[in-house]
Amino acid sequence: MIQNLKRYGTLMGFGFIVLFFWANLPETFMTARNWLNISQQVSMLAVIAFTMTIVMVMGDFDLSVGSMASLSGITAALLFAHGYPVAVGLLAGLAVGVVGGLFNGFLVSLVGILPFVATLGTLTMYSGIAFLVSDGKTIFGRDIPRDFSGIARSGLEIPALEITVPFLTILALGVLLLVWFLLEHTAFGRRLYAIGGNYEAARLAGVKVRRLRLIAFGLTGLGAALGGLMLASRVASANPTQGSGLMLDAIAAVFLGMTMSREGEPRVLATLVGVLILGLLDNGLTQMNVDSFVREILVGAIILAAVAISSLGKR
Amino acid sequence: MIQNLKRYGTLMGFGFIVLFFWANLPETFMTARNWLNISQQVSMLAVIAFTMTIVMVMGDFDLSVGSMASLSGITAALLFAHGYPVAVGLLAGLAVGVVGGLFNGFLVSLVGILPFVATLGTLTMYSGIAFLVSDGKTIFGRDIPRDFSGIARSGLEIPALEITVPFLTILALGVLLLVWFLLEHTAFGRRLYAIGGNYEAARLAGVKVRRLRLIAFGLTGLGAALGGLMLASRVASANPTQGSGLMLDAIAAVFLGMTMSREGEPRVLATLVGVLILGLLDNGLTQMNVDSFVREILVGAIILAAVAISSLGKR
Amino acid sequence: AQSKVVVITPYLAQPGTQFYVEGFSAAAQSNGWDLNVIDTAGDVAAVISRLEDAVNQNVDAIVINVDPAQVEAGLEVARDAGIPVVGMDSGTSPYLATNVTSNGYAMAVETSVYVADRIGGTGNVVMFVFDAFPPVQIRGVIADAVFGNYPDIAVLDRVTPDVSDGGIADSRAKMEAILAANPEPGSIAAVWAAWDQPALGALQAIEDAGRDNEGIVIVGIDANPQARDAIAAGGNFEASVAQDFVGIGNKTAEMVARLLAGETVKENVVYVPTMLITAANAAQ
Amino acid sequence: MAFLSLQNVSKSYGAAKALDAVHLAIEPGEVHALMGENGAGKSTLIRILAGVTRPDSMEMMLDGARVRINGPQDAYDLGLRFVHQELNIVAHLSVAENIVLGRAYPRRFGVAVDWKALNRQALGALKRLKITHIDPARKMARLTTGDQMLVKIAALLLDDGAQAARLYVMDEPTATLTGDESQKLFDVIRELTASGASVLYVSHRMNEIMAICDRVTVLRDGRHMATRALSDTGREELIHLMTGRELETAYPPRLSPVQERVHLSCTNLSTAHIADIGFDLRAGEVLGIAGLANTGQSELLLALLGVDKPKSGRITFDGQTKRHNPAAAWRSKIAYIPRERRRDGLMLTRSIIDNITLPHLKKFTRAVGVQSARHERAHAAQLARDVALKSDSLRQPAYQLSGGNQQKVMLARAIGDAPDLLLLDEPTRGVDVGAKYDIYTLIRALSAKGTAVILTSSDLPELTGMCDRILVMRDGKQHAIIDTTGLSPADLLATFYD
Ligand SMILES: Nc1ncnc2c1ncn2[C@@H]1O[C@H](COP(=O)(O)OP(=O)(O)OP(=O)(O)O)[C@@H](O)[C@H]1O
Ligand SMILES: Nc1ncnc2c1ncn2[C@@H]1O[C@H](COP(=O)(O)OP(=O)(O)OP(=O)(O)O)[C@@H](O)[C@H]1O
Ligand SMILES: [Mg+2]
Ligand SMILES: [Mg+2]
Repeated sequence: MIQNLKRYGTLMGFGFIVLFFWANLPETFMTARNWLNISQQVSMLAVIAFTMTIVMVMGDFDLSVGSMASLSGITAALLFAHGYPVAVGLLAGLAVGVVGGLFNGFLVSLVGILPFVATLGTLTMYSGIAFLVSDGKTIFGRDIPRDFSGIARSGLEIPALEITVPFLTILALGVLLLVWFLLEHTAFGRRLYAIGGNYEAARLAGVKVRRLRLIAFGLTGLGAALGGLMLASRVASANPTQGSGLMLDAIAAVFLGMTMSREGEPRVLATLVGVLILGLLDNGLTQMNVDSFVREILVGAIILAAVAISSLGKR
Repeated sequence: MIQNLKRYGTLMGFGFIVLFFWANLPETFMTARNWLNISQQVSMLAVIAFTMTIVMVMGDFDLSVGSMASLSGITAALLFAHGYPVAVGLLAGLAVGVVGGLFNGFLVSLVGILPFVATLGTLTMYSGIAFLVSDGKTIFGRDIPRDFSGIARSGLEIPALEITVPFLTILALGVLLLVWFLLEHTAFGRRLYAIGGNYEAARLAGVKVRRLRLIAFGLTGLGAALGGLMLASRVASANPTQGSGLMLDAIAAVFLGMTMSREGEPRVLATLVGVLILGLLDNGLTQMNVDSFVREILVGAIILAAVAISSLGKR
Repeated sequence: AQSKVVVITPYLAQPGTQFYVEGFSAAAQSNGWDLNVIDTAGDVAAVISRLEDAVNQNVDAIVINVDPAQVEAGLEVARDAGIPVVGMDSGTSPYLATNVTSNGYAMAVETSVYVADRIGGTGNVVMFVFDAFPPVQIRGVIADAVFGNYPDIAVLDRVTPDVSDGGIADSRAKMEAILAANPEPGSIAAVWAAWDQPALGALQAIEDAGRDNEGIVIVGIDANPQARDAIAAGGNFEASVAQDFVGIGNKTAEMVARLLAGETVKENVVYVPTMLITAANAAQ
Repeated sequence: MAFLSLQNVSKSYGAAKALDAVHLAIEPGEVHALMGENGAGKSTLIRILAGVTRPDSMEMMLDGARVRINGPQDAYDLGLRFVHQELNIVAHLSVAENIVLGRAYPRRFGVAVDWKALNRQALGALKRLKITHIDPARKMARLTTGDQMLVKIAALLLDDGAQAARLYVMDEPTATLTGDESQKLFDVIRELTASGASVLYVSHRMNEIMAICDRVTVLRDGRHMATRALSDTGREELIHLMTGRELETAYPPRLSPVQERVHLSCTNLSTAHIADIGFDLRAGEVLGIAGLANTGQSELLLALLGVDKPKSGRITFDGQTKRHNPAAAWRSKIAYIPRERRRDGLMLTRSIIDNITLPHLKKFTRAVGVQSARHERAHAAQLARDVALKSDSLRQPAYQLSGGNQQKVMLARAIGDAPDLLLLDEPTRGVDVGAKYDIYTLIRALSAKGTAVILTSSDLPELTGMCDRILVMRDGKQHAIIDTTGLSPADLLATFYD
């Protein structure tokens, strides 16, 4: 019983949150439409949190994802403004993410800087670059092609159910599937878990720790860039700070998820629950007309309560 | 030689930064006046970083210091606005810090939540409370007594040298001395280092790990509150977000310092160097007319370079 | 010698500030000043630090774009050194030679009255405010007063969005939730936003929810280019108030030039006119 | 003829020479012992061979050709397999994944891990060690320390289709194993050598060396002392080669009789892990705790230390019940050495001084909580001498010490405040013969001063040689308490089984 409480505390917290909102918003909360809305609202955070899970599996961090998201959005938007086609902008944005991520990986795994310091440094750098190339301005309006902002407004119609699944939601689910497969079912992922579990043991056993770490950071950079592009498409504009709020939330989501696994290691499906908790609280409390300030307090308190249940007596 | 490079890389980076600015700003940089300026500018960050060192010695974190700084400033300012004397406001602000810090400690050490999650939750909560009690408004003008804002403007005149050492600087030095003494020369501090070295070993060797962790977080909360009050005094106003920038910088300063110790453990004197590096870069690059965006990139790059030198081949 | 002039602002990422600075830089160039623009990325305490640094370098004049009450410690240092400081959309203060700005009270009156008129003095209004920033706080207070004066206008929600991204994305998420909670057509009559980003976020939410045909009136303040585009498109976003940002920058430069020339400036506030932007004049 | 030879292997850490022009040659099909005191350089040599430590100089020949090793993969490709000294496990992965760690995972469709095949491979490796009680899908964290070691050994035997191994290197594999488990390992070693592979074997247990090894290379202070056939080398000669002095091989006798005063008494004690414990321990007495692996020996010590709370029954010290937690225990002069020194004992990155004085900081506190660094250093230095610790400086971080010297640091900590009760969980694990004798002497000296000692050990002669009485445990319960007068290790072993 207590065992289960520990293990499933966060999941129960999640269920409780759902039930609570359902009871208090009987008409509007538990509707397909609202859930599709939520799924779209959290899709960018989700993509970044999923790929953040990849480095956190190794016990590392990436604080630069928010800056990277802004930078990739800006990169794409600048190319659009100069008349390049949408595909070019998207590819360039993603490429920036990979390069930035690999640079993080280089600092962490080859130079040997603590991930926290390394990515704090690159957070500052990438944000500076985003400001520099955009001259600190927001790029929007005619400069952003309809085809690009249309991505966030399109969706897959399912006539049978009379719903339209937003394209951003589908994208996030795709990333979830990929990361899940990568981490749980490929040798690459298993080795990342080994590094996280015992770096020295992995190294002694001949796991190529440096190379794997490098690649993992590259993937996290790629995910951050994708999240940034999704965000830019959704707000049909790009500015050098728009991704910055995502970093702490993404890490929070992974940590929330970590409370759900027995040995406290990150799992991407658990990260999904973390992301949904954050998204639901925002959506539900706003619908319940809770004052914004009180909402903030409640979000903090509810997260702590959920985690507390699963931590109680864990040691 | 290489040994020394590793150990003293960050310190050399610091020296290099000083020399560089001295050479480029021969008239204004290496003056007592400028250094006193810098010391006052970094004093709030310094206090928070010094006390942050206390929890980081145990391998923990406190992400809530920025919110806590805002909240304590708001608390004091609200009391001022209701006509309470300066001393009452100050004490209340500090008390809020202790209570908030102990609550962090309670979550981390008694409930057993990871410091990152626990203080991310309280970051949100304390910030929400600051918004709530202040109604989201900035408190300034007549509501802030001259006696309070005067603290940040006063100083100790040293006629012999024709300088005035700002009071905030003195305060920061006082905190430095206290924390240094606490960590390096008392059994309390030694036990915190032991917890950071191996939590389980410390527990089995009779260290009261829970109680110490609780107290350490309380001290960090106290420091955050003090920093917040200093900030409020300096800007002669209080608003619910003004401390939020301090958190990442404080952690960065401690981490910068950690690169200077042999085994990478935090030391408060090294934290001071970290704080000064951050402060000097801001001061010097501004004086050199470096574009703000480029400055941001440079700050990131210089920090990484300094740390890289000391990390090279560390393993 | 060349006059050294420093502009210090925490808000360079804001579009409005960029236009002030543009206007000011152009004038500075034609005056032949050595200009340094310093951004502290939202950090007000750092403005004090940069003021101290500027004084330490003996510049000839300083322009700030931040509430002067919060940076008095730095302004005092400048005054002691005899360096004139001019506010650019800043605030009145004994430490400033003068302050050049738009009339914030008037702007809020214009948009809130526009809303009240358009919805015939009756209906539910969603407000987006940000009280942590004094100039924006003023707007909210004025709008509260205007709506409070209409007995049939109810404020449905007074939202403070997360502005770390400028405010669009979070405002949109908040509006989506409010729309979901108020599904009947007509249950929301208008959205009043204290600046343009939340208005744009609300517009996106309303359009995506397919409720753009309910006649929900959206207004913002600042008339930034993105808002102008939206207003010109003729959708729910109907009006905003344009401050003459470039004009403020120009005017500030003019005041600085007068001070550098040794003139004393008597007026402690200089207002630059604003203009209500609707579909009729948005394209200009 | 040797197929593998190392010449001129040197490695310095700062000014200290861990290895100084050492050479080593391995012949096909032999079990080659590598011996030396704690800190002699055995593990360093092995880590160099494994490609995880870079030597300052080395010439390596394999089948007459020069080869280089730049990383663990190179060593693997040359047919070298390793069990390193410290237990290097990944706790939250499964047994199977720990076995395949660093090797190629079996795959389906070229990408996805084939879990079934993986479990099959792991099962195969375990079977070669004749282990059937470990489920390959179990989390490593759920296994006992001994089983974890067995899994690491099984990993050597993994058949992943790569070239067959030529040399198995095992650095103190039996330090965490029971006699039974060790026997399984020796059987496998015989099989391996019969099929032509060689084994390089490190152990401080003389009996094992004599039983299974063919030749021996002895290191002393990083230098090569001798390489001999064991058939014409005696125990005493070996010890002399290792230590440079003559040593007693018997256990030191009691210095004074056990006192009358009962110091500790357990009545009907049960915790979550153990049950029905009842005994009286008199001042100066040495009580052994014995039994098969994992029958609650460590847990009994943890209950006495106050980590595990009693569910029923009582513990009294000098007739009084006390508040029970580790802090209170140390304060009332109960000292403890944990079984897993790296996990539960040492602060690896902190200095030797810090590690020794941790429970006794109060001793050095002067006015207003100030620590006297001078007194602390002097105290630590004295203790380091008492346990014959070998280190360059007391400021060295603990991870730089050899395994046996790390154990001596633990011992120094435990005796630092003249304890009344000493709880020792495997105190001589990984300790060299000379140092073992030093530890025994130390225990005798303490007990002569009235310290009561409780000792667990998987080394049965150590128990019969050192203890006055032995408490035998079965399945977490007290089975019997036997007097050791005239008790042989074989008699003791017999009490473990029905
Ligand atoms: N990373 C390191 N830094 C400094 N010195 C080290 C380091 N690793 C090992 N040493 C030193 O090298 C010497 C040899 O150590 P090694 O671990 O090889 O001994 P060993 O023969 O395996 O001893 P044991 O039987 O105790 O395991 C010791 O003096 C040790 O302190
Ligand atoms: N030896 C092993 N080590 C670690 N995990 C294992 C092992 N064997 C099986 N598993 C786990 O059991 C699961 C069973 O794999 P299977 O191929 O049936 O996929 P699945 O049931 O779709 O996966 P999941 O349970 O994650 O949904 C795998 O996900 C894997 O994580
Ligand atoms: Mg060894
Ligand atoms: Mg399954």
